[in-house]
Amino acid sequence: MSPFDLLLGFAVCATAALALLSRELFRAIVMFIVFGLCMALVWVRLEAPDIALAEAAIGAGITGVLLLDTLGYLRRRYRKPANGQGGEGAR
Amino acid sequence: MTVQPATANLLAWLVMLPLAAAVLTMLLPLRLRAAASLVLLAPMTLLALMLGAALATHGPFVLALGGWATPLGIALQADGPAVGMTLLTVAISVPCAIHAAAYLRGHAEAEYFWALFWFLWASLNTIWMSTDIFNLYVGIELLGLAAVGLVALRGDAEALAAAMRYLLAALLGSLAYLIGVALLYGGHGSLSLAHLAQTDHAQATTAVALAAMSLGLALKTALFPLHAWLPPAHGGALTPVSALLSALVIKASFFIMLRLWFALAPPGLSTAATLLGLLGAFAVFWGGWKALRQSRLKHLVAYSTVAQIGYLFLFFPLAIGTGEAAARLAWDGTMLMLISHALAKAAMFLAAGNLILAIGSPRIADLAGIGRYRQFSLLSFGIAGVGIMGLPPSGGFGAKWLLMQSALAGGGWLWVAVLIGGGLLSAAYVFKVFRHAFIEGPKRDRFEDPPAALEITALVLALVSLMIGLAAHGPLTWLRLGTPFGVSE
Amino acid sequence: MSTALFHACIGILLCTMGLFAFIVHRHLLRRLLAFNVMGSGCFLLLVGLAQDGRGPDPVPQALVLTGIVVAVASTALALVIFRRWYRVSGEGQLPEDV
Amino acid sequence: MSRLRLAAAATAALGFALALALAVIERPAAVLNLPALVEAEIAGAGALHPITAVLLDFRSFDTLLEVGVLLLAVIVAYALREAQPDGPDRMGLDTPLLRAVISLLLPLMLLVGAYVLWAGATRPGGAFQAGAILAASGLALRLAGLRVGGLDRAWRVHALLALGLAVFVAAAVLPALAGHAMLDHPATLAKTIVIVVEIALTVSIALGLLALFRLAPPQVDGPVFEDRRSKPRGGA
Repeated sequence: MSPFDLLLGFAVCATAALALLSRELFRAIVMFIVFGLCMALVWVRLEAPDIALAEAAIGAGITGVLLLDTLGYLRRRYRKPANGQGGEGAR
Repeated sequence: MTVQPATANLLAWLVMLPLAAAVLTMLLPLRLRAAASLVLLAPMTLLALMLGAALATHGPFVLALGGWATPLGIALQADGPAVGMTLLTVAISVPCAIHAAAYLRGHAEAEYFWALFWFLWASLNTIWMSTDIFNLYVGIELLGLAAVGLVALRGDAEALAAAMRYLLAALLGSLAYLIGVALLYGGHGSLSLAHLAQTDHAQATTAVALAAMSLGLALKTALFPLHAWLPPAHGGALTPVSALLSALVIKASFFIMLRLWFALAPPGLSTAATLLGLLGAFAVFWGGWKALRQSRLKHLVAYSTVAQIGYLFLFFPLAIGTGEAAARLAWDGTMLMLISHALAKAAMFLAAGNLILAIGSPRIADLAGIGRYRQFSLLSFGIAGVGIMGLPPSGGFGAKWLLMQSALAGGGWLWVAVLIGGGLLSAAYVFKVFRHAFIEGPKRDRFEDPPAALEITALVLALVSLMIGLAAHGPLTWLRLGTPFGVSE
Repeated sequence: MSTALFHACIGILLCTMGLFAFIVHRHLLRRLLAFNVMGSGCFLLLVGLAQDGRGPDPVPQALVLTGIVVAVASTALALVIFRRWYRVSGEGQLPEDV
Repeated sequence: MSRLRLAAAATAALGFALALALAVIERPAAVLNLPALVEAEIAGAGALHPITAVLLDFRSFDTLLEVGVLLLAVIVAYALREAQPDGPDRMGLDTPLLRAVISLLLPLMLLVGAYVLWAGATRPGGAFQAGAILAASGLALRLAGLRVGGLDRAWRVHALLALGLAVFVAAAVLPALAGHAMLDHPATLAKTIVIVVEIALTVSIALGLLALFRLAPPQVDGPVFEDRRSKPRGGA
């Protein structure tokens, strides 16, 4: 185990924590994408280049874009007429 | 036991044919999808019967897929429980498919129902036969997504919320299961149940893995208190879907749990077994009580499923640490309970759907007066109710009788009380429906007339659930083939 | 501690964080994020534990590839159902009681 | 979030972590060495890269079901669109710059996808990664508001979506018809079959991932459409 592993482990945990606990959903999803990229590095360290490739393309890429697109949908669609705020759903 | 490749391949055909049917029903023009599915029911039935015959002549056998023996490859096995469940799946799916073809005629949901139906069947057969813990994981994922899709088919807010809740439960359950797979592979280096069964079980790793997997599977089986997702999903789905879900889908995760406990249970596990039994007991009472309090007919039937799942989990305290005779009785009783509940509950959901079609309302209170005009629908509901209540001569009665004998043999008076109390509660909610049906309400004498196919499928399933109690002895001996409970009397 | 075992422990940590977030949050997007983090942790545990002291093992790596595709299919399906539900209900979370 | 929920979550997570830690610390040394077995048998498998061999030969049944999972998700997405019709799909940012960038990048991405697929036989890469890369390029195409001709024709799209599973099932069944075990390809044909299956899978995976994106209700969306079914059905 090298110091790089320690650093990588820390980065993975930190980005995961931010993805799970950020108040703002947009930031949480962006953090999740960063988390996916860190995971790809972890897979490289575990001598699993196939998974690294798949994680970067599918885990971070496609899942991230799907989540972001859904967030955009929530923000655009839902306007509460009563108080003019964006809805619960989009925060 | 080695058999001819053609015979062994029967196992895989029972998965490949439904998968091919799923592709086919997705590509065919709309009006042909139901017809093609109905035609394909025949070869499916034939394959399952041939598999049954093969088991009867050759005894248990396995198929190494791709010609790669375990632990490198994946093997499917034909033993008593696997073949029994495959046949049960045919017995439920065929009437449900016929029912669905009539029920969905001319509706938008019909468009993709059939593809999902075939995926469901493929995944069920995989789960009954597979001996590989990761293959079982992919199987339950396929099953879970197919079931969620079927629940969502109606597309209104209530169905979508129910599907979402179901999906979250299914996903969490699969992850818990996958953690168990990770621990088992990390500890023993194999994914094959047969190999894992030969390892030393008295270890923390195996115990934690089994606990995580059981937790995930209990969530998918909707064992109390993890049952909250079930009533909206089963109560809110299209009628044939409700029948399939309650009869088969929840049984699949329970079945995997049985397989895992046979292969992996460490010695001295009676505390955990008692805990599962207690949860089952709570499920029986809580589900029965909630069923009694429902105002919508299909939700009543759904809560009845929550209660009946409880009986299945009595298997663990009755069979573990109680001696050979009690364990065998518990196994027989549980298998019979599983089968008769599947048949009776499918019949009950179909009959409930027919009643709802007749009165044009999901509410039990609106049944008033139907006792006079639609005795046929009510009859199917009643016969299914006999099985659910566990009255003779139904399979439900035989199952409870065996479980009670097992409890007496093992000295478990608590479980006897659960069996009797649960029976009384189920009688209460079944009679609640009848009480409303025979009220001479406001002068209503016009009811819709459901198509004959809907009525007949419900009645046939109900009658089978009644008859299975009379003819249970042979099948039960046969269901013990290849299990730790042996074949001898 | 080997590299593999260290990352397996990180996997346990991710699973734990994911489980916590899955129970705590009610917004469906957050629960899906939690599910995905938990899934990644699970995959890490699978490969890390298997490779501890034994070098690369293609079997769990193949399993994880399968798992990733299953996870993305589940997530995408959940998002489709969620968006359909949001369209008719306007809610980001499920009603609490049934 | 309520305090009770927080406490429950913390307890569950803590108990879970402790149990897992215990399981990892106490784990036995595995008796079985599966990697060695893979290495010993790989000459007879359909690919030289061990992971591709595991995915598409030793454990191809898993992969077959997994392709089913993806197709199933797509089917559910189609079914929900039938139950709840969408307004016209008007997605796309359609700026000249984006168009130019994408028309430059697209051939490159297609090339990368093809390379990744081809590489899978001997080194890291394969159908799933290639499919994901192709899906990503499809996404970029849509972001630019471009539409590939013919892809909106439902039947053709359906056929391509189902292609992967259909070819895989056919490849599974053929040996059985010739009297072998299901999925057991003769050594001479194994490599060809793996390649054919992989190409079909790549197409279906790429389209499937793209379809899952496309079948969600579009962001620019008309008013909520009325349920198009008129007659109420039982079962609410």
